Amino acid sequence: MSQTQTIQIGQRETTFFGKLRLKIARRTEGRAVILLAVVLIVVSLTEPLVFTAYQVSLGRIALIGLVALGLTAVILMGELDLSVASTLAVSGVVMALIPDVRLGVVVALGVGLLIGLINGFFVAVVGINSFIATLGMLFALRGLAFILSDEAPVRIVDTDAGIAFGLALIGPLTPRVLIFILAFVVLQIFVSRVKAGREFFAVGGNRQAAYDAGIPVKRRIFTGFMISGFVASLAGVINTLERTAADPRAGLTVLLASFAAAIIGGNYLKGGRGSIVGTLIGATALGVLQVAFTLSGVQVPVQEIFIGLILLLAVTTDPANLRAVLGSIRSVLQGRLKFQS
Amino acid sequence: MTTSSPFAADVVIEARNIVKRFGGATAVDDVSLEVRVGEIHAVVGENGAGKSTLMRVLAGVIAQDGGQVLVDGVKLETGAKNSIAAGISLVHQELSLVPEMTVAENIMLGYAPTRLGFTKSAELNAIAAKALEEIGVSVDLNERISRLSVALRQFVEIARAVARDPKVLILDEPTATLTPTETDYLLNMLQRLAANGMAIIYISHRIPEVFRIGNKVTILRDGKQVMNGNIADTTPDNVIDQMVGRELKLDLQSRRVANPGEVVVRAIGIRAPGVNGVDLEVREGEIVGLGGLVGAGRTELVRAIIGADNRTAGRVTITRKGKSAIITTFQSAVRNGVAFVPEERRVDGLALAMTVAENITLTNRHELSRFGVQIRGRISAFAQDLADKVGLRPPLITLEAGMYSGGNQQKIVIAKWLGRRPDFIVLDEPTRGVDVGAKAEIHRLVRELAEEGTAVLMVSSDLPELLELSDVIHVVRDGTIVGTLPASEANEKSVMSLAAGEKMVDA
Amino acid sequence: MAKETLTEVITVANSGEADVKKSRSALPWIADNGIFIFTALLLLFAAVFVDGFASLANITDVFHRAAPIGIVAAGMTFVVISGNYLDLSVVAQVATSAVIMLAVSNLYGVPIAMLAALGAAMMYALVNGIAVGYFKANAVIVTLSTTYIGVGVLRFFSGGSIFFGPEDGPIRAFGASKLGPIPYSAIVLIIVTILLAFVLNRTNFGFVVRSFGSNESATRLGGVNTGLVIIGAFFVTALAAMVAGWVLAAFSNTAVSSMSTGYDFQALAAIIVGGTSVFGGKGSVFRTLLGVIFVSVLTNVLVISNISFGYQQVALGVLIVVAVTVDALSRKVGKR
Amino acid sequence: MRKSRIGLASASLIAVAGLTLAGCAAADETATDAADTTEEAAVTGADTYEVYALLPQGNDQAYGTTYLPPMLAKAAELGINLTITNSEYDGDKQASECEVAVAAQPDGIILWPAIADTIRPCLEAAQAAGIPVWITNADVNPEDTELTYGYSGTDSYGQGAASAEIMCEIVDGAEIGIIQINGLTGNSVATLRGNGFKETIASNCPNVTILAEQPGDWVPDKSQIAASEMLTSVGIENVQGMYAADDSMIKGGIDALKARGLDPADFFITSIGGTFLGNPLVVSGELDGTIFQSSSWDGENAVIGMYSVLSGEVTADDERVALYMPNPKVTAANASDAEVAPEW
Repeated sequence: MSQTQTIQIGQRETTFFGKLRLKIARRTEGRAVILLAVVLIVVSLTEPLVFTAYQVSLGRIALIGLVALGLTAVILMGELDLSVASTLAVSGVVMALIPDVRLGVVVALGVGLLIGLINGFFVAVVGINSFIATLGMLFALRGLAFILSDEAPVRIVDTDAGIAFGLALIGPLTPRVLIFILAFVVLQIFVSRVKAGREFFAVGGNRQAAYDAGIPVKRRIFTGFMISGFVASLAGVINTLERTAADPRAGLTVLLASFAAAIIGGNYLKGGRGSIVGTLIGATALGVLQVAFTLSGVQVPVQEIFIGLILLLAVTTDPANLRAVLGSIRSVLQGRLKFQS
Repeated sequence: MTTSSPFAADVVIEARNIVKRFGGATAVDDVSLEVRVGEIHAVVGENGAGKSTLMRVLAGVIAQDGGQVLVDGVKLETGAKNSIAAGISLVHQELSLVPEMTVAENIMLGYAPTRLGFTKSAELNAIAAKALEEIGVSVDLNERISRLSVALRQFVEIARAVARDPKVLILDEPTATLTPTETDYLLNMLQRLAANGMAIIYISHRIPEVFRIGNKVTILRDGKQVMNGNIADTTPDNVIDQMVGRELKLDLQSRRVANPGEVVVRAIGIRAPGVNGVDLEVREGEIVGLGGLVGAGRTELVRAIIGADNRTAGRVTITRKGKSAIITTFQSAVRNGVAFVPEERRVDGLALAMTVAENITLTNRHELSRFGVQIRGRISAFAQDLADKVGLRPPLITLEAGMYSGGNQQKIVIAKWLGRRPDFIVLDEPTRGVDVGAKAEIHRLVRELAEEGTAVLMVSSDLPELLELSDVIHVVRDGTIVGTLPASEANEKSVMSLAAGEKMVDA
Repeated sequence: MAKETLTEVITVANSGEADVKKSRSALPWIADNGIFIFTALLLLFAAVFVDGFASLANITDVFHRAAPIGIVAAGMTFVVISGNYLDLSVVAQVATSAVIMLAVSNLYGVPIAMLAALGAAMMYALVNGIAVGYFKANAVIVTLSTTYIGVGVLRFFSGGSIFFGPEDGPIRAFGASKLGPIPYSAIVLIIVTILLAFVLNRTNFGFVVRSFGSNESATRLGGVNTGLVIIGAFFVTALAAMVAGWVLAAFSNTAVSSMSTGYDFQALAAIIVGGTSVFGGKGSVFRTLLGVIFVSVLTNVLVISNISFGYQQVALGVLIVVAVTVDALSRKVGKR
Repeated sequence: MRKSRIGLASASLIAVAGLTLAGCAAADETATDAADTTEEAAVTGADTYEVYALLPQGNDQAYGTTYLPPMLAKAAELGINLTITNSEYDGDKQASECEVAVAAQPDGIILWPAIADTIRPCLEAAQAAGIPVWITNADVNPEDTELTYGYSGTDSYGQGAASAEIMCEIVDGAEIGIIQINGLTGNSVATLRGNGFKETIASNCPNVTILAEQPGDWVPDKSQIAASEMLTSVGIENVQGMYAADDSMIKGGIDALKARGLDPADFFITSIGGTFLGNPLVVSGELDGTIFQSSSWDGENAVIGMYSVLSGEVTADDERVALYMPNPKVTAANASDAEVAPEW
């Protein structure tokens, strides 16, 4: 008799709209999309130039977004990588120090991978909280950048190559933008289609379960940090080429900006929830906003206040949080009002 | 009662003289057992008797310090991958699903089929669907686990174990979160799987279940194997005696005569997620039991009543010594003499990393301080007194709560509330995962509370417990009270029929 | 009795999750007491091998280094122990407090200035606390955003202009005064440390902060208004940052919006080196003080050995990693 | 209960804080000035020039705070509509702002390089778009000059050198040791001033030895500690002098001497700035000399220079114009004169 008996789990949607609603309900980028929409509308009214000169806007988005993409890989696993900005600086300096550009690029990217490897080692093998491990790296690598560069910017030898690198390659798109798009596509496919990438969600969402299921958690963590390290060094290389010089203080504004992008993109810092797409949307919103600010020459302090408020809004309006707060307010009132009536 | 194995076939998994130590302590001490094809081998024992540890060893999750595990005569190397390869699946006590991944992905977690590293989603869904079909559960494969009800996730869990199409299936307390109907359903499923040639190792506190489906039984006590034989050759009472190692007077003494006083708690029109308008009263010295299936909304109801979770509507008033107050937030509840023993002990009940004394201090901090400054001397005396009162073993208040076993942890939770001499105490599954000995002591404490005039509201999926303790039982289904049974009319049948609704009674 | 305890511990061990604190390794002991030993060793080493370290003037310098960071760190320890990683906005808070102290005291006098700074601290505590405590938002991001906002507001009003008090003013007098080799700022640090240590270890507030850090849910279901606890933790941090701002302003008798750059992570570094766990629940204010002393002495030694800035940074980074590595390894050993 | 009390207290204190900030604003008109003038410039629509000013600092730093108002005033006067950006010394940010500026197709770009080495791509982009670029405050590298119409501002290296010259002068051949306090590590102005000082000392008066150098990050408190610790490291008896890359840092250095009960007057001390912090020290004799840098000259001439290009006075084929800010040496002799009176 039991054979015939079946238990129904979860809702079934058959209609097209039902399916659609379900799909949307399952996404995590809701607020990012809203923010982006608002930003785009406001900007299109105030600073239409942002769109006519879209290649510039794309450049800014790529500047913020690239590091953020790598960071997302780590955040998905519930880890943090504070060392990205310093990684960017070190790899830039290393590249500039090497006369041959090609070799320089290769070595710099290698440095990025190595840093990721070290971070991964401390987090996965030694078992240090990634927030702290990468905090240590943040200091150490920044110091290293100063030591290597003798505390001053380093010009690359072949400046012409650098200048050329800064120019549009396909249509109006500069190599930076193309690399950014490439990085996005690759990472998006990685976390949505590749087994190892999917398992990032398991590592972040329920690590014990991941262990029990035989997922090589440590290897995944290594992979994650190496991705963020590599992407950070990639950004370092791109900046160095485009600027024809490496600044040991580079990336000071990058760490915070890329975190902002990832968070606004709906990535959950405890891990397991989020998406590369979200990060892209977050970065786009921030990038467009910044370009608009630049065009209208808004004072930096005012810009900071703006960004801060948006970020604060982004974290406090996480659906779960919001529901909790509203719920408790309502329940408190509920009791009281009914009581008086 | 028991059906002997349909196959007279060979041993699938064999454990020889397994020894496992933690630090200096021996968790599993020289345990040997063997399970044949189509056989259901039950493992019983008090909490902390070593069952879970033994299972981890058998499943190759942790390495043993002595002895060896053989699967089809081949030595099993430690490591999740190895055990999966060897055809062993373990259904954990804790749910081990990934919230933001789909049902299909969870079922195939860790070994989704791939081509060049890319997941083959079609194939993945196919296998998952087949597994779900095999256990007769229907669900949207692309649904995120985070959007499924907690009680029902257990089935995805089991589907995963089955999907690996294992030779040996190990289940650790699978029915802990299931309703009788679901349990019954699961037990049938297991017998079916066994009949199809799977070797099953089944851990449970629930002796009746063991006797219903088990062929063989292993009893552990303090890590030692005190019995290993055919179910047919033993009796429930005998098993229980072996488990606790002493003649235990199972609490079958006649129920106390209750003489409820004034209404202490009055809840009106309670609504919350999973609760659809409930009115409820609890009187002084009365034990009100909430029966029903898991997922019926009992936990949600009690948490909404005391403000542990937000309610969307409803009013709760508590009346003590003539003064009545209104309960909104949980803080206001506690301020007005409410105590709460939550379902998830380790998560909601105790700070495991803090000492027993500290855990007890938490709820009594105002009494143990002057002008917000704690009085050290008073604290230790106070905590020690309570630890003794609830029969904590060992009564060391400087030990971390996490060092104690489930039963003792539950005693600590109760102790920290006893200190407040509550007027109203809510107990949610007070004896889940608690060994028989501790269970009896917790029952004693609940009775004493009622005797002293405390109003008691208890949720329990353990029918005998519910029937034995409650003065009146409200049966909850789909977030509403579908029936109220005074002690006199309450029995397993009457409660279950209300809880399950007529159509499922035969199940 | 003892035997029964043992068997109980055994049965506990069986339930798997429980970790039995039994180990023959020295590591756990080092992890727990390391900071004491290492601080002692470092001081000894410096006193013996580094010329001029032991001089009174230099000891004063070490105190000057330690004081502002130490006061901030002492306060931030509460946020860390409550399991909320850190308060990045101390950077904005210290600068705000310092600027307000000098700007306002020049106009309305010191008491008003103190009140005003207190008001600012209050606002930081409320915004951070409500967002983290009631909206359950991640502390790192919340305080990151309040840093943006705070620095923005400060710069918008104060610009980058340097505020300075009269050479003969009370602020100047305080900043320049010493007790033997010990500057008043260091005395403030010690007082703050003792005060906060008492609050953390002996008061109900401190207790619930630790309890919250150990298990949030259980603390809430113990009848604690966890939202207030978080606001409280951030308020303690804000007050400390405020005092640090005063000390800093008094030390140089000048204040500028950029003067507290880097205080966020430097303070956290000191807390971690002191051995307070970023997972919350475990830690102490005295450990933080030791951590601050260790870091300050190390930096001082490097500077008076004329080591360049880059190497100083590397040293700090390595120090952090080593500190937590010892802690992590010891925990692993403990598990076995 | 406790909640409401906190709420009340905070409410009352927020008011006070408001008052405070008002106080700050009052104490420092310039910030608000800047805002106002921006609007003025904006409203004078019609036949105005659109110019982007890409600066690495603004109201977030002391110099920028006093640099902007004269600049905006002059721009309004000459009918130039300025759009000002602040890259906070982040080369990448400025490069991106440069791209934006070029895309906006303004009549001209005033550029204050955040990092001289990283600016060439920006210059080439501007040239390609036919937008004239005027450099202000800190000049670009020699090989990049042909991409710009002109330069107005200081010579950071020269300032360091000038400060060194004062040092050599007052030391007058004596064999002494000094300590050096640098600006924020890696900052280009800091590097240039530092090198300018060092190399000039080495060439002009080898009798002066730089015993130690540490960064003071432009702020007095860090400088005081760094200075005091350097005194310890090299042995106070070996130190007869001190140089800091800016006045607010030398203030810290002098305080370090005072804190040790030493009289700064007995030491050879020079710095750069000529600010309201430095000049009083010179007058009081504690500071032997500093190099006056006029932020208002800097700000105004950036606009004037740009205007000369826009109005066609200066064309692409002309010789590159370079207006160097007079960097008078401020010593006890002239410290109180009007033209070197402190303005920032």
